Amino acid sequence: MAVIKYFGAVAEITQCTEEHIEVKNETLSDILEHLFKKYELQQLPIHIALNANLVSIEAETAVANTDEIALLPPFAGG
Amino acid sequence: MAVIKYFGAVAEITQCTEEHIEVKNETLSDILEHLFKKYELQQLPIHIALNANLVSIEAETAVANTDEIALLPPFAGG
Amino acid sequence: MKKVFIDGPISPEFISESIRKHQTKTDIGAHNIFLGQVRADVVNNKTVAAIDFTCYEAMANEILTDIREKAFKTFNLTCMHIYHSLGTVKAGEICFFVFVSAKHSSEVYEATQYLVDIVKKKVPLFGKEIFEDETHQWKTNK
Amino acid sequence: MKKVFIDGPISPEFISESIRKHQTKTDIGAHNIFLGQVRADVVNNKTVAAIDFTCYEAMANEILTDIREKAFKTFNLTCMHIYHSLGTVKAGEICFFVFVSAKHSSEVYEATQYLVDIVKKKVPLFGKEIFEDETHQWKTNK
Repeated sequence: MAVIKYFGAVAEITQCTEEHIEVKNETLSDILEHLFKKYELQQLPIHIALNANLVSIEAETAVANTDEIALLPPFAGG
Repeated sequence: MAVIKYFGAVAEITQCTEEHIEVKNETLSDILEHLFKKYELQQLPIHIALNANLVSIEAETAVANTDEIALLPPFAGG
Repeated sequence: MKKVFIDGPISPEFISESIRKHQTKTDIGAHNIFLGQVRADVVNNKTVAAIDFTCYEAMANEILTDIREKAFKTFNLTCMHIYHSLGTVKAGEICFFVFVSAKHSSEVYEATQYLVDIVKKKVPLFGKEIFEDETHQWKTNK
Repeated sequence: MKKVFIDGPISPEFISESIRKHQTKTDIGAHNIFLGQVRADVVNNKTVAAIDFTCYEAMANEILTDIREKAFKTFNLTCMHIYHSLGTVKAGEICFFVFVSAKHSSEVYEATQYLVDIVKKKVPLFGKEIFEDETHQWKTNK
């Protein structure tokens, strides 16, 4: 199963920091579209990381069941 | 009497950190010329302070018996 | 990978201990330290009492490794340390500590500023600003 | 006039105590600290073991007052502290401590560099570099 991780303001909305989903043929965009709708995340400025690397949301990237997808709100270190 | 102060490399040559001299009509240049000759300071890069303010060695400045003249080698703080 | 994340505030003693450890390195002539301190900002009449920091550590560690490598290549440094708090840091406490050392003073300033700016921009850290009335808002770096 | 000159080395504990004192000032978001450390430089096969600092204090205090005033006018600072050792400071020990604090990180860097450079250039401090064989040379800032 692919792991979806939520941080900060995103985790506050999803009310969890992690969930696991079974991926069949969905691309990254498919999965994100589903999650954004499910949690009503459209208004938030969110960056996406695939296996700990930032990726473009538009990319038609394939997702494997070993992948980790992270939904990251704006960074606030320092 | 005017006070002459020596610091760092200068004090090492004069072998004292302070001396007092009776000033009559000598200008700052007169006094410095005398001291530079007496201690053979001509080779050293020296700044002069009159009453704790840097002054030009060339100036025909009058000196009073209440004045403090300092002979300062290159600064080395930090 | 060097340890970067610290539970809770970074204490002044931790900082002095870090300084002390560099006193055996007698080729160092200049240290530059940046400290980020949590401000009691007032937003809509509410005062920030603390920030609760969380982090995507797997990604943060990769990015911090890149940042360190790039900084050592770009600047002529002897040592470089980056520390950031996780968890709750109260107003007035320190949450971010960047420590750069070099032979000469001219080498350290730009490196410190580079590290502070790139950590703020690239490391996936999240900050929940908790007000005195226990409501909160999410901190965003401009 | 704030106290600037310290007998002997500036200890890491003195630095952490200075940091701690600023934790009640919750409008500060950023500190920048510069530390000058005595290097064990090798000159003609002889290693510097210590620097013995002396100062023309009357003049130094006037200049430091001007430097402080000018820096507060030029930069948007909350606090500014300058400390310098007098007497003997061994290689590896700290002889110079500049501590600048402001609301935002962008305000501190330039101020620190300005203060370090102007103190080196304008304050009448003299340094006798003592080698391990007890001979010496006089330090000169370039």
